[in-house]
Amino acid sequence: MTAESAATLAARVPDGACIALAPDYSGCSIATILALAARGARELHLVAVPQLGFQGDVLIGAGCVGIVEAAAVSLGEQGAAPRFQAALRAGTIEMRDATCPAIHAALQAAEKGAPFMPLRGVIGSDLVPNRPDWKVIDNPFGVDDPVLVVPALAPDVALLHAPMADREGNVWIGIRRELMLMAHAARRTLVTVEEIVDGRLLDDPALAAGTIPALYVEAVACVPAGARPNGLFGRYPPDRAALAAYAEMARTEEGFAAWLGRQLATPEAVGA
Amino acid sequence: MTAESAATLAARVPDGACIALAPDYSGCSIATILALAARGARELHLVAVPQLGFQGDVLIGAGCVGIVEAAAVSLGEQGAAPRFQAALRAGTIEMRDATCPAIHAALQAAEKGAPFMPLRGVIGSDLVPNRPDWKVIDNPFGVDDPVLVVPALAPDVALLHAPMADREGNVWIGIRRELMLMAHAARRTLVTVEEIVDGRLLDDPALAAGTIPALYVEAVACVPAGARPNGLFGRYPPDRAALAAYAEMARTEEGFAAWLGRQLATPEAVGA
Amino acid sequence: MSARLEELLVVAIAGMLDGLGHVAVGAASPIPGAAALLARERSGGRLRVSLLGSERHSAFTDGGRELFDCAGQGRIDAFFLGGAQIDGEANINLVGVGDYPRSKVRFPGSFGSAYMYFVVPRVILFALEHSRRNLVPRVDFVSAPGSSPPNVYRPGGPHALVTGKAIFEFDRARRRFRLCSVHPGHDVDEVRAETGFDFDLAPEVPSTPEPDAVSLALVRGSVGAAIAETYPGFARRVLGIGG
Amino acid sequence: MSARLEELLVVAIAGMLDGLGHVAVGAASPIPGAAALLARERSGGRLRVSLLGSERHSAFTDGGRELFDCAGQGRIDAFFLGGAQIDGEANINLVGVGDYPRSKVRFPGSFGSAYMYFVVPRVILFALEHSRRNLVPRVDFVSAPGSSPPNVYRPGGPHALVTGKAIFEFDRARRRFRLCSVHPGHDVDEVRAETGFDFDLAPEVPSTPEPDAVSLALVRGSVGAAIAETYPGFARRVLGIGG
Repeated sequence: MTAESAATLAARVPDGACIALAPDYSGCSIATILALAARGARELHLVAVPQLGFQGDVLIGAGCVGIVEAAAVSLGEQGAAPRFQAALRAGTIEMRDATCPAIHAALQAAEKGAPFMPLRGVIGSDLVPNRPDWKVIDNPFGVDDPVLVVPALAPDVALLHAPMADREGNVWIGIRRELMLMAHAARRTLVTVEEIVDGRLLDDPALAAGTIPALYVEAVACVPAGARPNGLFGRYPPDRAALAAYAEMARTEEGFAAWLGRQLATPEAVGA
Repeated sequence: MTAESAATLAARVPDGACIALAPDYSGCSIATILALAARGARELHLVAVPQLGFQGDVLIGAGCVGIVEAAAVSLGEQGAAPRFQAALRAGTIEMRDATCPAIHAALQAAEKGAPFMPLRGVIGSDLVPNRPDWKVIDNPFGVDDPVLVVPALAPDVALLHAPMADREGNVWIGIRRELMLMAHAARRTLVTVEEIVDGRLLDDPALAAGTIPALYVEAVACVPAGARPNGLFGRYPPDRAALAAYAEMARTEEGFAAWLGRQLATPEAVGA
Repeated sequence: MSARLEELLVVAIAGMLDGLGHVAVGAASPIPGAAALLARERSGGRLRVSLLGSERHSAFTDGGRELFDCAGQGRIDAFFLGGAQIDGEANINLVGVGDYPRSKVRFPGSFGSAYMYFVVPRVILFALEHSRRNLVPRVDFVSAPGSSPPNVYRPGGPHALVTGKAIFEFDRARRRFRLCSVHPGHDVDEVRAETGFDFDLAPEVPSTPEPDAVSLALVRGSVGAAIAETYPGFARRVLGIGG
Repeated sequence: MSARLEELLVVAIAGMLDGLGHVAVGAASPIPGAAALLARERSGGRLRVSLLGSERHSAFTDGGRELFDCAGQGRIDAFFLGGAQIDGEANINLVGVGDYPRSKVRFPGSFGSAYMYFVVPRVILFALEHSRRNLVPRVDFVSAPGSSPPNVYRPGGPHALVTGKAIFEFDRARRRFRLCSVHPGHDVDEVRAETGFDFDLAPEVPSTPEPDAVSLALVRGSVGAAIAETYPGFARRVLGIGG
């Protein structure tokens, strides 16, 4: 595997790509998100697995996003996602509202090579009429039993950050198996990690159980603190002060521009 | 959790129950299988996940089985499953032939609480006309695009053997995630393990990734060597000589009876 | 020692969880979380509690989908939902005020509500705010409906609505809320004035009982210490626990 | 050093895997397994090989379903299937001889064939036996069909049939096998006599080439050592490797 960086990973994401992104509490490759902003990516289609936080707001603020598909978008404790809200008001992004298990089901359909997946519930929600790509069919095993079906969703790229990878490209994600689902469902998976470890993760029976095999992984870049200011499970907590500062600055377009300019001037500031 | 043994686990399996069983290379609770034979369980419906080996043949030979649902039944290296073959010839069991991913899909539907699951392929196989519980529908997202759908399959009991559990009832299964699927899909999960460990498996991030939470587990019995003469991943290889001896003796009903009688006389013989 | 409103709510909600097997609590829900932990203590540990966002009180190992799969399997008996808007038929809106998609006010989104509301038998709606702003005649966007036609698979649905002023039960047959109790310091007239939808009255509408001393001690003791792992700010500010 | 039949087959099959990205090999398949490992060595490691039953050469971490999911994702380029019966339209039977379900002879079952045959682009049928017993006019039970109507989703299907006597390619448009080469020591007439179905002939039907020296050395060297992990008996008996 050639030496990769957040910038080389970002270069592998074409404009217009559909990108699966993890929730803030899981594995977010903020370093690559900033690199995408730096190169001025355009018209990305973000798929939240299943909700979107800081990384989505940054990409939206940087003008990289055309479509957002999510069960929710917010900064969590830091409140509303300001650039998402502004883009919605300005009409510059298309929002595809979903519900968490519908996104999981659509990704699992792609994981299985199945054309669609049925999901109980949801009928009668206003989500349904606003999602022309969803349908309600009769359960073929029932009588007068309507059931929602969602089409398979295979993102072009799964982008994630994880604690460690080995030199083969196997990536340890522990119990954060939404990252496994993302890697299985997406055509290509790009990963930043805290560290590249010696040995082979699959050779350790305990670690193997939480490892995305290299088979699914196109490229790995070693970017310590690559999730900051988000946290990374088992490694570091979120930097609440930095996230609150973002939430404050990003309330205006100018404030966001200043925040992003500072990040891009000193990328290591994000990891500070 | 009260003190359990293979016999108390077997007592928790009512006659007529639908039981999910793992392949020989995964985690088979042979100790509980023998206890089921000892108590003369009747009319069990075996669901192979997805193929059935030694444990199924023993239950069939002991007259415990009414229905077998499997993608394949054999003793692997030791050849055909003799009691399965004899029961088929005698017409004493109902065979529901399947294909591996159809069983996985049906269990995943149960895992998700979905009424069914679509599966590509299979159309044109003689499996389809012989499975009146399967249907071919039009892909609701396609045009003239037939696709197989299989109904959700929620076994009454998942029966498995694993390397270790903790005192809360969390069970470590490593990468053998068909055991996880079984536990999620089945209404009740009964487990034998090699050892009960101190501490909490979920507190170790590496072990947690391969752990079935106690939430899904009804009872755990500590039965060292509980998978023998099968192997157990990471612990011991299959006892090929013992399995070959079984295959030879089980060619006749009398031979099987003699084999079983010997097992039940000295249960620890199985673990020898 | 008199109870704070939050403590009263914790104890009242815990009472709705007695006898259940497994309660799950979503993110950003300190009061329901504390209620679930209190109910667990009172059950002698028989009640299983899954607190999203907790390391200690969450046992999921299959990623983000497991909460929903687990609910779909029928393994979750009670769950909590909020609603930026809630209406008299228990429809909830987590998406926005005004004409979707050009909402005047946009909330985060529906999360898992459109599923959990259907499959969890006892969904408790929780909103500290109690005003005509959030308790409306008709939600602007139905994230999840309060009821469904009889042919729609729906083992679950709304059980109660707990606010900062009162507790309502939901009558699924009548598709209406029934006011069951009013918290100390409030009365039925005030609740009626501050509620944007019509509702029934229980034959008697008592005051929501003050927490019993044992429960209150638990809330301020072991339950508070446990909830502090996930909600340190809440534990400190409301229960006076921790730094 | 002259090659054994198994070695010839390993090298011939490896040639069918050149340029692919990922080959998976099911259980109880030492010759296809060795062929895949040989192709991997010749690719400089670019070919990924998943050998079921191997610890070292299998990278799956999602349980028994992952092989099938992975194939459904389009990530497996070639796979091997056998058949207790194979017919001239490449239908395969892994279930039984005679009228199902009261088969006269019962085999283990269809395994994953009814799926893999549809979704893996290059499925190689492999049967050491070459006789009218297993190569039949029409299989008694279709575990997996060799071809499908045009409206059936089918990115995959049969590519070739490799036996102990010959190699056929499958022409998906004509739904017929075409004899491509006959192994040393056999001839077209014998193949015709021992095959229960009609087939086409390639313009020329050469002898299956003897393994080149480099490949043969690999088979007897590093490839043999690698396959010995999963198939020690095969490696010892056929390749003379190990105890």
